[in-house]
Formats: sequence, structure tokens, C-alpha cells
Amino acid sequence: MSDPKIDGFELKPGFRGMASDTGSDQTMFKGVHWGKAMMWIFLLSDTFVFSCFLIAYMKGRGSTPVEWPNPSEVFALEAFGVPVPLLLIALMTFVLITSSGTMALAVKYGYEKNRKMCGWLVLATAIGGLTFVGMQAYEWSKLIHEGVRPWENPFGAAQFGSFFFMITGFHGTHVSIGVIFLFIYAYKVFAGHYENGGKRGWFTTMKGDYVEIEILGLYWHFVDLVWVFIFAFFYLW
Amino acid sequence: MHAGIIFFLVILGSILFHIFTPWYWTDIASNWKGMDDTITLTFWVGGGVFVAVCLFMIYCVFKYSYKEDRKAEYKPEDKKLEKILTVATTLGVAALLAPGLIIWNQYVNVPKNSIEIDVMAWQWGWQYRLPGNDGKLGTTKVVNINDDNPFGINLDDPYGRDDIMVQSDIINLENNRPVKILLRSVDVLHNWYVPQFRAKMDAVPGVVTYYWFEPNKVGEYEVLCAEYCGVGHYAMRGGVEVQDPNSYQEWLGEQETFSDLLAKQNKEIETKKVAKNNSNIEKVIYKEEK
Amino acid sequence: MSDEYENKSGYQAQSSEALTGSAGSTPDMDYVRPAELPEQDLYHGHTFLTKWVFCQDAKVIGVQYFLTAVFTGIVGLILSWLMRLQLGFPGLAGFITAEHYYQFVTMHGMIMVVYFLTALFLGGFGNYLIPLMVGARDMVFPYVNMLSFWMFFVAVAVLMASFFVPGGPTGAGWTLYPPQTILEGTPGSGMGILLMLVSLALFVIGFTMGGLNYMITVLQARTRGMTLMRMPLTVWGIFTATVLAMLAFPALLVSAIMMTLDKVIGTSFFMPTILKAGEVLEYGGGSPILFQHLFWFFGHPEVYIVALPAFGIVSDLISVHARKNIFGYRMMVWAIVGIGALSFFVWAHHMYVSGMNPWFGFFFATTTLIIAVPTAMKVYNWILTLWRGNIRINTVMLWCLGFIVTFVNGGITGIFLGNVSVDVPLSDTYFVVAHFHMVMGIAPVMVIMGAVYHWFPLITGRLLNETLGKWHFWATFLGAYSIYFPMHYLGFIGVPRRYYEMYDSPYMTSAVGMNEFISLAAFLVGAAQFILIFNIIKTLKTGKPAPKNPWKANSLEWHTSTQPPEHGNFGERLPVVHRWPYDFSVPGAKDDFIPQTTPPSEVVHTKVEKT
Amino acid sequence: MDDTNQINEKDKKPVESTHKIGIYLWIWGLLFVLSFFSYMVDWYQFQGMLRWSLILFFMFAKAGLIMAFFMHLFWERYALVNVLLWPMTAIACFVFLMAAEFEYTLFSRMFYFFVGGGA
Repeated sequence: MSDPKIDGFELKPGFRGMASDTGSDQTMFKGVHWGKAMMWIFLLSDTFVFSCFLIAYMKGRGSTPVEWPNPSEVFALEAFGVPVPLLLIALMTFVLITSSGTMALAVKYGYEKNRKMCGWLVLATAIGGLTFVGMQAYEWSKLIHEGVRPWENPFGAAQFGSFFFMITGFHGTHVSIGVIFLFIYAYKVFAGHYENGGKRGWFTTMKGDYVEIEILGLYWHFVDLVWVFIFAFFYLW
Repeated sequence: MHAGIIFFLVILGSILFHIFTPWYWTDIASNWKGMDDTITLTFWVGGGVFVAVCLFMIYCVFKYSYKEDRKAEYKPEDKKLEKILTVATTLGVAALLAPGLIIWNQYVNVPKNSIEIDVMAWQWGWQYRLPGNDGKLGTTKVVNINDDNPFGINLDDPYGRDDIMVQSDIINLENNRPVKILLRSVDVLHNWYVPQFRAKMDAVPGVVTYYWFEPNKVGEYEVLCAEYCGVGHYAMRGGVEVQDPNSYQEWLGEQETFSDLLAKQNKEIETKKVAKNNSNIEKVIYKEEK
Repeated sequence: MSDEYENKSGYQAQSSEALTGSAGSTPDMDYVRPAELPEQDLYHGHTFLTKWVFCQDAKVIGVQYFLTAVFTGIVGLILSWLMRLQLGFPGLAGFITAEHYYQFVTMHGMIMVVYFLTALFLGGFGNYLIPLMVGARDMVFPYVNMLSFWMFFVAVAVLMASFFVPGGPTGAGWTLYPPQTILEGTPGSGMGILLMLVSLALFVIGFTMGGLNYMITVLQARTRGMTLMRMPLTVWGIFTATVLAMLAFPALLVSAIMMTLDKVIGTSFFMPTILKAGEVLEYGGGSPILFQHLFWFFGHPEVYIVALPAFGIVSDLISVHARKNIFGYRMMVWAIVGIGALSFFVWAHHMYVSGMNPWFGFFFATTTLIIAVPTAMKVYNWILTLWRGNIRINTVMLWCLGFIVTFVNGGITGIFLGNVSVDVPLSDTYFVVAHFHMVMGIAPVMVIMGAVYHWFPLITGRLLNETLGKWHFWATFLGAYSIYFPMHYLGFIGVPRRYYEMYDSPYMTSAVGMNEFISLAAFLVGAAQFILIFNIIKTLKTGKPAPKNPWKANSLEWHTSTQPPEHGNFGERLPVVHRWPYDFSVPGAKDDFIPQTTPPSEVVHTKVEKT
Repeated sequence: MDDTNQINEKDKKPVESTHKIGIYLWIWGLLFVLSFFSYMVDWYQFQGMLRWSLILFFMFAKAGLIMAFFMHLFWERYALVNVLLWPMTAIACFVFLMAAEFEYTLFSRMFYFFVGGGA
């Protein structure tokens, strides 16, 4: 396979490619759209935000001498009269992964300029995200009903409630923002803002392009990624 | 030209200031002379580098200031010189780091024969607790603290009963006997700091922190708070009196233990009960008279 | 032939031998491969509002950032005057109570570090210089860039509002250590601290928008021929600082969020059981040290966020005004990147006596002192750039020399404080205050001043008055040095910092004379800054117009179609870059400088070593 | 403007060729399977090191799949991948040190604040 080229520049593979990309002029990330590079760097920064939250949680949970509630009991749900541990969480994970899959396909069809498929898949992702937020709201209300508050909880260490509401809340905020944007972009896809060279935005110079769907996709997968970590550290620990 | 001269005078002034300064360390009164020595070492190495760099800069200013007909040298890189400088700096830094780490190792490892002292800090004051005959301090909790139990000792902890309580901001220490300072705070951050001992550590609410030193000069010293703890920070003082063993034992004997305090309180409670009964009786009498 | 050339030009900077050897005087010699991306489509404002207020031109945004930051800086300066008034002459100004004093300390620290220096270097110089220096039309996302400034503006407004709320601004020290910060009794523990936290969060959000722009502009929007290793060190410094900020501010954001929750809804992230005025508060189980870790995980990179742009800018200024290439450019770049990377592994050297796990001391002392090596290399390279140069002793160069003296001084005292057991007697004393003011207060300010004198003709088209500039420099430098050099000795005798007054200890009262002297020097230094303001006003009114490229510099910002540059920076065509920006005094060249845009065919007979 | 000639459409996005749908479906399926396994870790109440290593294994496997394929990192050039992954060393350092820190804090609390701890 011959290496692809950007006019006058040979794209070498692997680490040699890294060296030559870094040493080249104009762009370091060859062929990466500005917006996509920006989203990646933003996600890197956001990773640090979530890492700091989770590190704080680790420190808080690890250093409290009071007993930490057992998540598999706290988050159990009655199904057909039997308490199933972590049932709701499992469903939430299922929903989020489903939406991540539809998003990945939306990106694929976006690049193939398949307007219909792309639009429907983005819409499906948005609905998946909305379901997730709804389930989280249910989970919150259930816990609050059981007496768990950010400042106290009947099952043990008070920090349990604090970290739970803060971290899932912050993640939920990310999901909600994502859902809003998913709906907007679903509209934009259907309205054809990315067709025929793109539509120029208001008060700006940006022109629409299907790459925006990939950028949105990056954000959405990141939200899913964070959930993987929250699931492991919050519900399974 | 005048620029170079003024810069030179600044460097000269700095050196002279250091030589003639009336402000320098208080006389050390603990075993941490190693810290002073490391500072001195760092001072001479660092000061030497500072003076050398600045003098070289001043030399350049004199020698190479702008002339229309001269051209600067064109030499983007000098690998060899850079390598030499890197290696030399690395060695210098390592030489400064090594003694620092060695002393830190001593600082965090407390000698076995040291006596533990519980230093309790609050806004804005200090009090101290020494282990009693069993040589162990009782465990404590902030929620236990009240007028009857000023240190918050856990009542069901057997080690706590004979603890010696010094409800004063002045503590006496035995000369040449290492002490392990256990710091705790009931509200905000504090720091028990005696400049003459060099050592310090923050008192953090929610945990107990420690450090140790060995006082080696008899005398009275002032304790300062060295971590910002609110508007009274600057006035949060305490005291240390380092004594020879005999006077120290004498002082120790005069101090109250926790069980003494409890006993006294029990007595007080009984007398209070009696007084209460009496007042009830009086009330009854008063009513009847009416 | 051309294929072979392409392979080489794609990777790494070429040595001149390869170039002259292969090309001679064929037209291929000036070949730079074509643009990868189409030209940026700019949004040109037409109304006053879109042209000057909600402007999307990075240069205007840079000036907006600059002016806002300078405004906060003046507020910080006045606060420092009030503090020195109290410390030097206690009781003279009766209205400065202990509460007020601590509020001044806190606001002075926070304003100077975050809202003045960070915003000025990254928002101000970053916005103005990055697109110009890398040869871009503008930042990659001008709209987001504009939002970034206005977010910063709101953050400043919220911060300033805290002066006027009941209870006043927070007085918990700029480090905002809990439990102190949110406990009743601390000045400004009500609205003051909340506004501070909100303002910080807004700052972080605003900065993230700007920082993404700076990073992507440097990485993805350079002009043809501009490799990373041909960028001026100014861009390297600002770029690396931006990377640090993007990764460090999250920790600040997280700690601000957690502290807000502690304050508002009573969680106990940082709050252990606390006995206050005989009553046990509702808190329990939290860890104050966790906050310190989070704070310094942000706070130490923050130090370099301020220092690295200063390093970069001063390198350029020294090189231009010494008419000599910067010595060891590669080393300088790697030092900047290395310092930046290492700065994430050293944070707890601020916490040696905080009561953290004592074994951390070994790790952090080692990593901290490793940083001393690249930093020292930078200092060597600055003075080696002066060596055998042809140094113009003008105002700009004076500021650079002042920077070297103060920075080396502050750097050396940093070795004291980084070395764990040496830090024990000195931490929390005036030694620390003197150290960080010298190294990240005075030294960066020296660079800022030098940069103002250097780039003023670019921004306004007029040269600042040299005589006033020299007076300004000497008053500032000598004054600042005499504030902070003696202050180290206050630390040696053991005076703790953040003391409202020196109180009655004999060794502290021995330094009363010194404190008075320091205060007088501080008043002088503050007042001297008004020389600059006067100079700027006078120059704008009556100053002589600057010739194009008055300093005979090489980098792209001086080679725009108009000076000051217009929106879009480079007129009709983007420049094509053929060399690094440090080709000064090249043997055989006609002038003593070769601009970056000069193609090799025009300087065939010179001995250019790098491209 | 002729020397800043635009690149023809074919070369513009050399690395963004679309991928076959099969790969997405595969990864999608794998993610469900891995999530199911990590749920099973809790269901069967594994404890101790086994639990931890399983949790972490499934977590990193899922995260890796999402990043590599859904976020296209597998197909990105190393310049981008490295820029994104190296900063994680700072996080790793932070995690390890905070793990040491919480053990120390917990020890201090158990030792000095709980009866019998000081013995």
C-alpha cells in the first residue's frame, strides 16, 4: 500500500510519520479539520476535569473511616419482586452504549453524505441520550426518596451522597448538553445545512460540513467513555 | 555604560548587604543544624551562580554594547558548551539535593525514645497533652470536646485516663530529649512553629500530623502560628520552656491528669446536685411563705 | 530532483549544506510546498459594535484582554500599596483592620496571578502575537475567541463585584485553603467567596475557549514553510503555557465546584468535623489536604503558565536587541517543553509542611530540582546570546537585563524552597513571599514592560519615549529589587508571612526599619508605573511615527503589509517562510538581519546555518 | 492567489476514508459483551484483587474500544494519538500519589481517632 500524500507532503506511517508530521510546516495533525482538532483538545481538557473528580472521589472514599455503602445494594432495583443488583445501572449502560453505536454509524453515513441515514441516526442517538437522562433522573429521585442527600445518607459515609450526586450530576450535565446539540444537529442534517458546500452560520465565518457530525460524535463517545469509568469506580468498586 | 555600572552596584550591594546584615537566623536551639548547614551550602552555591551569571551579563554589557561598525557573532549552536553546562548544572543540583533528602529522611523517621506531645490548636490558641505513666496518649475526637473534656479524649479509651493535660499555651520540654509533636486542629489549619527549632508542620483538622526535634538549649521560646488561620493569625502565640531534666520532672509532677480532672468534675457535679436540691427546698419554702 | 527535495523539506529543518549543495541557484531553491488548507474566510465587522466591541479580530481581542488585565493589575497594585502601608507603618491608616488587610492580601494574590499575569500573557500577547507570528490570518475560530474575551470580562466584573457585597471580598488567602475559606468568621466567607469561586469558574471556561484557539492556531494554521522549529520562542512559550493551562485549569475548576458545594449545600468534601465557638458544625469526614492537592495540581503549572511566555518573549527581545541569534534555539525549545511537562509532577512541593504523606517529600524534591536544570540552561543561553553580540542598550534591553537579574535571583531561592528539608524552616515565612515575587512577579513584569516598549510601535505605529522609558525602568528595577532582596532576610529570621502586623516578638520587631524601607520602596515602584501610562498618553498624542520594522527584527509580525497590521494581518498574500526568525548578523549578508520571508535565492552568498 | 493553490478534493482528506459498517457492528457487539461481563463481576460478587483486576480490565477494554474505533483514534495519525495520550501520565501520577495519600490519611484517622487504634 502506498502512503497517501497531501500535495507535496508524504504521509509516512507510524512513529516515522509522527516525526515527519511534527516537523512539517502548516499543520501538525495532517488532514484533521480545525474543529475536530479543537474538540479533541477540549476532550483532553475535559478528561482532566473528570479525572480530578474521580481522583477526589478515590481520596474521599479511601480516607473515610466510616463504612461506605455497598453500591450493589443501594442501586438494586426490584424486578418481578426480586431485588436485582445494579439493574437500573445496567440498563443505563445498555442505553448509552446503544446510542454510542448509533452515533458511530451516523458519523459513517455523514461522511458518505447519506443525508437521510445520518439524520435518522443522529436523532436516534438523541433519543437514546434523552432516555439515559430520564433514567438518571429516576435514579436520583429514588435515592433522594430513600433519604440520600448530598450532605448525608442513611447507609454510611456522608461523602457517598456528595460524590454520587456531584459526579453523576456533572456527567448528566454533559449528556444533557449533548442531547440538546444532537437535536440541533439532527435538524441541521435534515435541513441540508451540510449539502452543497455548506451553509454559513450567523455572525461567523464557519460553513457547515459533515465533519461537524464527527466532531459531535467525538463528544458523544467521550460522554460514553466517562460513563465506563464512572460505572467501574462508582458502581462496581 | 551607566547601565552596566548600576547593575554592578546592585550586585555589589547585594553582597555587602549579606555580609553586614543585622538580620539573620536566630540561634538554633534544636538538633536540626543539618538544615542550617544545607541552607548555607545552597546559599553559597546558589549565591555564587547568581553573582557569576550577573557579572558575566555585566561584562557582556560593557564589552559588546552597540557599535555601528561591529557585527555580532553568528553561531546558532554550540553543542559542546551546552553539554558541559548541562552536566555541570545537573551535578550541582544533585549535590544540593542529596543532603536535603538525607535530612528529610531523618525528619520523617522519629527516634524511638522520643516523647509524644499532643498539640491541639484552635482559633486562636494552643494547648498540650502529654502521655501519663503508660507512655501512651489516648485517642481523641473533636465531637467529645467540651468544658469537662477539653481535649476531646475518648472516655472509653483506657490509655486516655492518665494523660497529662496542660491547659495553657506554654509547654515545658526536657532538654536533650527528642519530642514527637503530634498536631491536630479543631477548626482550621494552623502551624506550630518555633523559629529557633527550625522545624514546623501544619495542624490539619481531620487528621493528625507530626514532626520531631530535640531541643538542646535551655530557655524560653515563642511559638508562632505559621499557617494562615483567620484574622487572629498574627497574634496566635504560644510558648515553650526548655528545662533541664530535674526542673522538668518537677513541673511534670504539678500537672493535672485527665482522671484528676474527671474526679474533680464528679465532685463538682455532686455539689451541684446538692445545691440544686437546696434551691428546690428554698423554692418550696418560699412558696409556702407566700 | 523535485521529488527528492520534497522528501527532505517535509521532514525537519534542513542544513544549509544540503540546500546549497543540491540547489545552487535553480528556481527550486525557494520552493515551499503549496498550502494544505484554503484561505480562512474572515468575518469583517461593519458597525461599531462588531468592529470594536464584539470584534472577532484577534488583534483587537488581544488589546481588549490587555487593557482589562491592566485594569485589574492596577487594582492589585493599589491593594499592595495598602498592604505595605499597614506593614511598614502599622496604625497609620486606621481603616485597615485585620479583616481588611487579609482581604487585600487575598485579592492582591488572586488578581495578580490569574487575572493580571495569566490573562495578559495568554489573552493579551497570545491573541495579538500568535496569528501574526505564525503567519495566520486570524485565530482559527474568531467567534469563539471573541466569546473568550467576554467571558473573561464577566469574570473580572464578578470578581470586582465582590468588593461591594456585604462582608466584602474573601480574605482566605489566595490559595483559598479550606476549612478556613468557607467558615464563618473569615472575612468574606459569605458572598465574597462565592463570587470568587464563580469568577474563577467563568475564567476557566473563558480561558478554555481562548486556549483551544491558541493551540489549534499554532498546531494547524501556520503559514507555508513555518515549521514548529521555525517559530519564534515567543510563540513556543505562549503555546506551551496554553497547553499547561488547558490541563491545569480543570483541577481548579473541580476544586472550585467542590468548594462551592461545601459552602452552599453543606457537603463535606474538604470539611472535617469542626468545632467552632464551642459548637460542632454539620460537616464531617472531609479532607482539607485534598483541596491543597487539587489546588496545587493547578497551581504549580500556573506558575509556569506565567513564566513560560515570559521566557519566550524575553528570548526574542534579547535576540533582536543584541543583534545576535538566540543561542541554542533547540535547547531553548526543549527546555520550554520539558519545563512544561515536568511542571505536572512537582505540585506538592508547595505542601512539604502541609501534613501530607511525608514520603512524598522525596519524590517531589527530586522532580522539583530536576526542573532546575532546563531552567538554568535557559539562563545560560540568554547570557550566551548577549556574549559576542552587538547589544543595543535601549529601554527594551534594559528590561531584559533586569529580567535576567531578578529571575536568576528568584530561581536560586527556588532551589532553597524546592529542596524539601531546606524548605522546612523557610516555608510560610517572608522568604517564600520574596521568592515568588521575585521569580513570578517582578521577572514576568519586567518582560511585560520590555514587550510593551518593543511592540508598541507595531500596535500603534509610534515609538515610546526612550528617556521616560529609562526612568521608568530604573525606578521599577531598583525599587523592586530593594523591596524583595531584603525581604529574604525577614524570612531567614523567621517572620511568618500573612501577618497583619509584626507584633511583639523581639526578632520581628528588630526588622521594623527594614519594613518601613520596603514599604517606601513599594510606594515608589507603584508610582513609577504611572510614568509608563504618561508615556503612552504622550506618545499617542505627540509621539513620532515609527518607521516600518523599527527594531530590524526578522519575525513575521514586522513584515505585514501595513503597520499596524489590519484585519487579516498580511494583506493579499500570506507570507511564505524560509528560515528561522533569528538570522541576525549573518556573515556575508547585506543587512544585519534576514527576515523570515527572505527566500534563500536572495541570500545565496551568506553563511546561513539553519533554515 | 495561484501559489496557494487549493488541493483537489481527492487529496483533501487522505485519512478520513469511511470504514465498512461491519467493523462498527463488531465493536458495538463487543461493547455489549464486555459490559455484560463487568456486570457479572458484581453479580457473582467476586472480591479482592480478582474483582479489581476484572473491573479494571473490562473498563480499559471498553474505553480502548470506544476510543480506538468509535472515536477513530485507531485510524488517526500518531501525531494526534500521542498528543492525546501522553498527558495521561500526569493523571496516572496523580492517581498513584493520591492512592498513597488516602492510605496515609485513613491510617492517621484510625490510629488517632478510634479507640484501640493507638494501642
